[in-house]
Amino acid sequence: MTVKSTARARKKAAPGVPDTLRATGTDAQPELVQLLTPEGERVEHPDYPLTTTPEELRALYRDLVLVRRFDGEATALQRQGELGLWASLLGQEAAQVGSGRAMRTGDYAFPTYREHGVAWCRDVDPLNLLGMFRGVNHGGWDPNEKNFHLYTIVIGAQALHATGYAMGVSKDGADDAVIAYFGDGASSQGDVNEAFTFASVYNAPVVFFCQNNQWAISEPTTTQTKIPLYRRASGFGFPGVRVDGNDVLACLAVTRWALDHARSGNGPVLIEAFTYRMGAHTTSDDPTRYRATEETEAWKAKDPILRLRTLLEKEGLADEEFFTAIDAESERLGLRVREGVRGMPDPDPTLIFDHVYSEPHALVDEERAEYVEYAASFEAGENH
Amino acid sequence: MTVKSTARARKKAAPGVPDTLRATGTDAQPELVQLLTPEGERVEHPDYPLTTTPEELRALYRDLVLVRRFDGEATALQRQGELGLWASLLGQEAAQVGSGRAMRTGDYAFPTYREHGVAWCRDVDPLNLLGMFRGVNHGGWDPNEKNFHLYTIVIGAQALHATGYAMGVSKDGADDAVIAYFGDGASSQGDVNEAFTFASVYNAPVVFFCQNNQWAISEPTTTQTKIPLYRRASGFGFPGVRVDGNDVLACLAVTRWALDHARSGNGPVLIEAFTYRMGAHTTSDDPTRYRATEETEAWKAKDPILRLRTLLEKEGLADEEFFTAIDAESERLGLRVREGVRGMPDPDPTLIFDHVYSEPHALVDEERAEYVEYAASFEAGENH
Amino acid sequence: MAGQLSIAKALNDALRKSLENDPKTVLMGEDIGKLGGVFRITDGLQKDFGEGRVIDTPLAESGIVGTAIGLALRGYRPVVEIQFDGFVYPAFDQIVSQLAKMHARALGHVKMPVTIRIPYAGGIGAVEHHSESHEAYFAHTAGLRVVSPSSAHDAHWMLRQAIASDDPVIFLEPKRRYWDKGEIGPAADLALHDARIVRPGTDATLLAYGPMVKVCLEAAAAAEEDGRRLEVVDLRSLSPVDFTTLEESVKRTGRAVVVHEAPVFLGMGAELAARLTERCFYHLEAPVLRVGGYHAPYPPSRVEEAFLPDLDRVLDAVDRALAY
Amino acid sequence: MAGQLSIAKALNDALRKSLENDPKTVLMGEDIGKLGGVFRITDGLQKDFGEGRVIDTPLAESGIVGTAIGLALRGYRPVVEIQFDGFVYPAFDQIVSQLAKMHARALGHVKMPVTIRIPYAGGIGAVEHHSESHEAYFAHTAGLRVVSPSSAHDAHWMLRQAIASDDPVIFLEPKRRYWDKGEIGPAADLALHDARIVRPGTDATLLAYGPMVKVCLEAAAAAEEDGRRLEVVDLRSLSPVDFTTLEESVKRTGRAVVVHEAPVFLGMGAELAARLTERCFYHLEAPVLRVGGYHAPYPPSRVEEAFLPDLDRVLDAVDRALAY
Ligand SMILES: Cc1ncc(C[n+]2csc(CCOP(=O)(O)OP(=O)(O)O)c2C)c(N)n1
Ligand SMILES: Cc1ncc(C[n+]2csc(CCOP(=O)(O)OP(=O)(O)O)c2C)c(N)n1
Ligand SMILES: [Mg+2]
Ligand SMILES: [Mg+2]
Repeated sequence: MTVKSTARARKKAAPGVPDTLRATGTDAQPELVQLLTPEGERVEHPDYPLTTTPEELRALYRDLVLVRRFDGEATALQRQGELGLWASLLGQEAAQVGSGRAMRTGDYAFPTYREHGVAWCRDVDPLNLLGMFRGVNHGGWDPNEKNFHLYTIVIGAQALHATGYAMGVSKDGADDAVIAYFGDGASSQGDVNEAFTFASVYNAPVVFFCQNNQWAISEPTTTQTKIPLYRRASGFGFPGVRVDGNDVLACLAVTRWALDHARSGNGPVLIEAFTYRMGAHTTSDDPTRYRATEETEAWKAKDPILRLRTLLEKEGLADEEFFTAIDAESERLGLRVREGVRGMPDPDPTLIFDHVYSEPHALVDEERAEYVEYAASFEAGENH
Repeated sequence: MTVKSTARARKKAAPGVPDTLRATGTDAQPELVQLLTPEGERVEHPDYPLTTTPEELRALYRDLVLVRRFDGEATALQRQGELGLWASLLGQEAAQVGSGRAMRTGDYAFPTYREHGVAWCRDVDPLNLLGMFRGVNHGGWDPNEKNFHLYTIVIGAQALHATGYAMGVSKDGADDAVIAYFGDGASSQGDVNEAFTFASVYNAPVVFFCQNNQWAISEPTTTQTKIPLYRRASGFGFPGVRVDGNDVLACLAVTRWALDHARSGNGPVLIEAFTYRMGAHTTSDDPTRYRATEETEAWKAKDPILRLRTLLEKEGLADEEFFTAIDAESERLGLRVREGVRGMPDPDPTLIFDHVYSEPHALVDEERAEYVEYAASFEAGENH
Repeated sequence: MAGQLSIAKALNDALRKSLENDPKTVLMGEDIGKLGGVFRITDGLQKDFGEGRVIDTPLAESGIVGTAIGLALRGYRPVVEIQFDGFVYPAFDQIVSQLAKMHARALGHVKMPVTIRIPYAGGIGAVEHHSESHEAYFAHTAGLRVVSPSSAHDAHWMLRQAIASDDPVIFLEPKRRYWDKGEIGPAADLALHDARIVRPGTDATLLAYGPMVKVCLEAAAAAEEDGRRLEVVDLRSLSPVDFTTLEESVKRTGRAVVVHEAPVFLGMGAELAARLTERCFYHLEAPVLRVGGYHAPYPPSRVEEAFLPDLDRVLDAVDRALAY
Repeated sequence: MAGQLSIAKALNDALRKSLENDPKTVLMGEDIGKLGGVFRITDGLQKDFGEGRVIDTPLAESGIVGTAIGLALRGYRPVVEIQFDGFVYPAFDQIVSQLAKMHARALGHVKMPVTIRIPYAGGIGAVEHHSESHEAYFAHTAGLRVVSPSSAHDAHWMLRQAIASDDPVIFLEPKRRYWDKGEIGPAADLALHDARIVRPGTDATLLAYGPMVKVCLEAAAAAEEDGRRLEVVDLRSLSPVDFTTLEESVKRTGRAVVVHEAPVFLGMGAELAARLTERCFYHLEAPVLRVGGYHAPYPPSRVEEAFLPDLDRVLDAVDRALAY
């Protein structure tokens, strides 16, 4: 509503606001931490120094390209009817790869439904991710195998799981850290704000990584907040940083810093990765209904992959052969995903009953038996 | 837990924190807005000028004394078994009277279960408040009669009701404002933080009045937050102020400013009234289990009533006669409350069915009929 | 409104009429503005009534319902959209402890004319949390009214009646039927809480609501081929339930099968079976049987057909009922 | 543990033993530390096990349950205290969408050994939100186990079994019985989900759990004076329900009355009546009758006696059952 109904509501804060309150005003232009400009220029930031070898830069480039390729393949598979739905990360590759590559093996990630790039960095088989979108399971991988939790669809809920997990890390005296991913829309949920409180008072080693992709389905970020999201953290007593979410180097550096900050006992950090959802919310969505093509076009110029490629080329850190090899690998990945999905069998319906509980439950056992008997009656041709 | 389990967790923020984050640190000592010192000294604050007539000061004194008397009477009535429970406001009179008297007639208050002083300022009959604690109703007064909502026990829920109400005020183009009362403990609830978001983005004319009485039952404020609570507001993009909650003049001035700020279309304000719960959480509570008497003793020196009395006496604004008259009125109030409560009849059990719905509901009608018949069977001596 | 309208359009029209007829009616929800809601039920309404009447809210369900309560206290008549069934739980406290109880707590001094629209139940091949049938939670909660239409006509008129009600109404929209079409009559022909006998019969009564009414009608049609005349009753309302109509039917047929998508254990069928058994004890030739979901989280979509009651499962239950 | 212990102390001891036996067990909740909880169920435990094992949390129920889930994922075994029944709803999403479903979503890869203790139900003259009987919400939710003890022995052993379970357990403590005393045996004599025949009888079966078991035992004693031998079954577990024991009893007596504080409409009694009718159709001389709360918010304490089932209402129902 943005309270358009009264003229009064449209006014800016009155000049008579006492000085003691100025600090909480909304005027300051937030600094966007950037290490690689959209033009492919490597720049420095005093607080987030980063040294990278050419090899590392090439590896990041490979990640970005493969993740985008995987994502594009999944979108295509959805169109072909192989998936019921797909939530594309197009445009957010740098935020995910940068933060994902900042993690150590012992660190733990709690994703939403869009963190395919983080999954990639955690070495989760991409095919695992597709099971849920195909409808053969609800994720179903072992979160503890790669320290990558199941996708969480209920907005914000995983922020608390991450915080509790991080509390456990503290209790164990371990020096692991945890990342909770969520979106700009999620910042409004009670659960996310409760997670901020718990993380702060327990000094939990958790990094809140908010990908502000400017949209929560059809709602622009202004529907969720009047001020930059990274500033939410200050209200809970921990640091917040806004990083260029299309800059894989900045995302890497800031997240690495934040994880170390957290794992060293300094408590949580909120990172707002300022990025853009280039595609539809999911394959079911039609963004033409609510946003202008110009906006999307403008963000194209900030493409996270292009700028790293420019750097690699300009600095002569990668040759034609490298790019060709990545393209080929990309093709192989696409093929593997395509074939993998097509070959994914439908589960046996008794899956319904399999894991409701870890120990026997009389009602489930009874219903399973009834179901099995009923299903058998068809096979036996007894019925109808 | 305050993560005592690992030594690491006890460390303060590492010195290596980048400068960009300093602003969000927890170091600044919050300013406490004060207009009347514990010693009864009238002081000025540049941002919150307040002029008061002697009459106004006497009226505030009267409010404070009568409210405390009412509260004490209720505590006594609970001990005598006339009430099932009582949540005393002892020590918080200034926060409630100051903020309550800052409201205009058209403004609206959403209380917790402890805002007896605000109710007093809204001219709600004190006997109304006691019905719920006696167990004859759940409050049951007409909120719209005095613009004072029902007591809300589920922590934080009313912050959203207040915000919604304030959104309605905006939509009406009215220049009323709304106050949502809650405690330090409530600041952790998702609902309160969601209210901050809604109020901020809709620019709703609502003042969040948090009485930080240092305790949420047995939990000190440090269990809820690491930084002063008034600073939560900055994370949501609106002003926060900490006021001396035992200073009725400061509470009046700051709340009046905040209400005007809100009603003029500048959006919400968070006020943290820094005060102390002098008594037990409720009559069921035993604070000796969790807090030191010295703490309570120290706060006695900051008594909100004493300091106003000192001012009145020192400045010669009230004479002996005035104080005697207030004492007498106080006695009369005590008597009226005592007699009123004792005379409060138990409701007819059919109250159970009376207001479940505002329009007929077949199930309720049926159950009521069954109940009436069943109850009648006893009277007729048919049963047993 | 001549001609056939989809349920989705029938609902959209009902919202439009409600906005037109009462300036205090406001719609609230996620993505209901420009997008028109993920199911387009609010399509075009923000354009026509403005951002002040069709309000895109922050992404916080407790916040939406909580502020709707506040708006109701200020004299508004909020109609809330919860985007999908599985996302109503963050608002559970505001619904069951606040919204449902406010009128009673205030001894009737304040009304709570809040409608909460929820696209619910399964059958559309969705990912998890998008196919929940949680009507039992709400129907068990005193202070709420709970209804679910099964046709375009009822969708339209029941929504208008729900919005007009001064009590909170949980309005459950069978999402997999959104695109089913039907004629919309010129007026509501039943009170909001009346059941409707949608197909008369004599051998057994099928009791259903929302998405399962169609399945039951199909089952009845199939049974007819076997010479069985099944009566189908569309409950329409789950709180209160129109037991007068149900009892009359079951006493006539002597047998009843309840069909819903929700898990059977403590689902609506439990109450229907318990109460009808009490009210029709000497008329029942067989226990009231229940066909429903299993005691399991709603499964991945590739097996949802096994979870959902279908024609075969309904007829299997009818066979069992008739075998007594 | 010789001698008589109150249910409160029996629970306290169970928590102590669980903390002693498994270093991964942690307690979480509001005011459970120095205060020992508002009912003193955690009395002394923080002193003995430290702030890292007995954790005072911020005042946010969703936060408590949500972080407990995270701790469970890290290998901990959290036991959560919700301060009063009416304050569990803010955590509803975390309980029904997250905790209950996690094991199934992960295809069994992760366990969720989280126990949620809730002092529930009425009878103590409390203000609103402090007397709710919400067991039906939880029992209807697949993935949760739901139990409620009625004696000190069961309170102790069932809590230890609940904490030892690798599945989430909603552990409902009948708060008005906290001070009732009983002997605690040296070991659990039943599995967590078994029902117990607490008084054998032949004329009708009373089915109850938690706070109503005592009322039923008193009713049975009173009935005996009239020459009626009522069997009383303590369900103990509401998900799953031990229908084997129930069915055997009801088939023997031919009549059953379910008693609970929760509103009758869609309360546990609905499921018990529906399922027992199905399983004992030819044995039932009367419909399964239900005695419970009304379809209304829990009333002010001065009229709660009229809301709560008591000896008279139970016997009235028995009379009606026997009159068939
Ligand atoms: C509790 C809840 N409410 C509503 C939804 C429906 N929904 C799915 S995604 C989404 C928008 C999320 O926006 P954001 O947090 O910015 O993440 P993004 O999709 O942009 O990555 C909504 C409203 C949900 N999944 N969960
Ligand atoms: C949702 C919820 N959880 C728990 C409680 C139990 N409870 C009642 S008052 C209280 C402490 C509240 O502390 P605070 O917000 O500081 O207010 P104060 O009582 O100090 O005025 C608690 C935990 C409740 N009423 N509601
Ligand atoms: Mg987004
Ligand atoms: Mg407090």
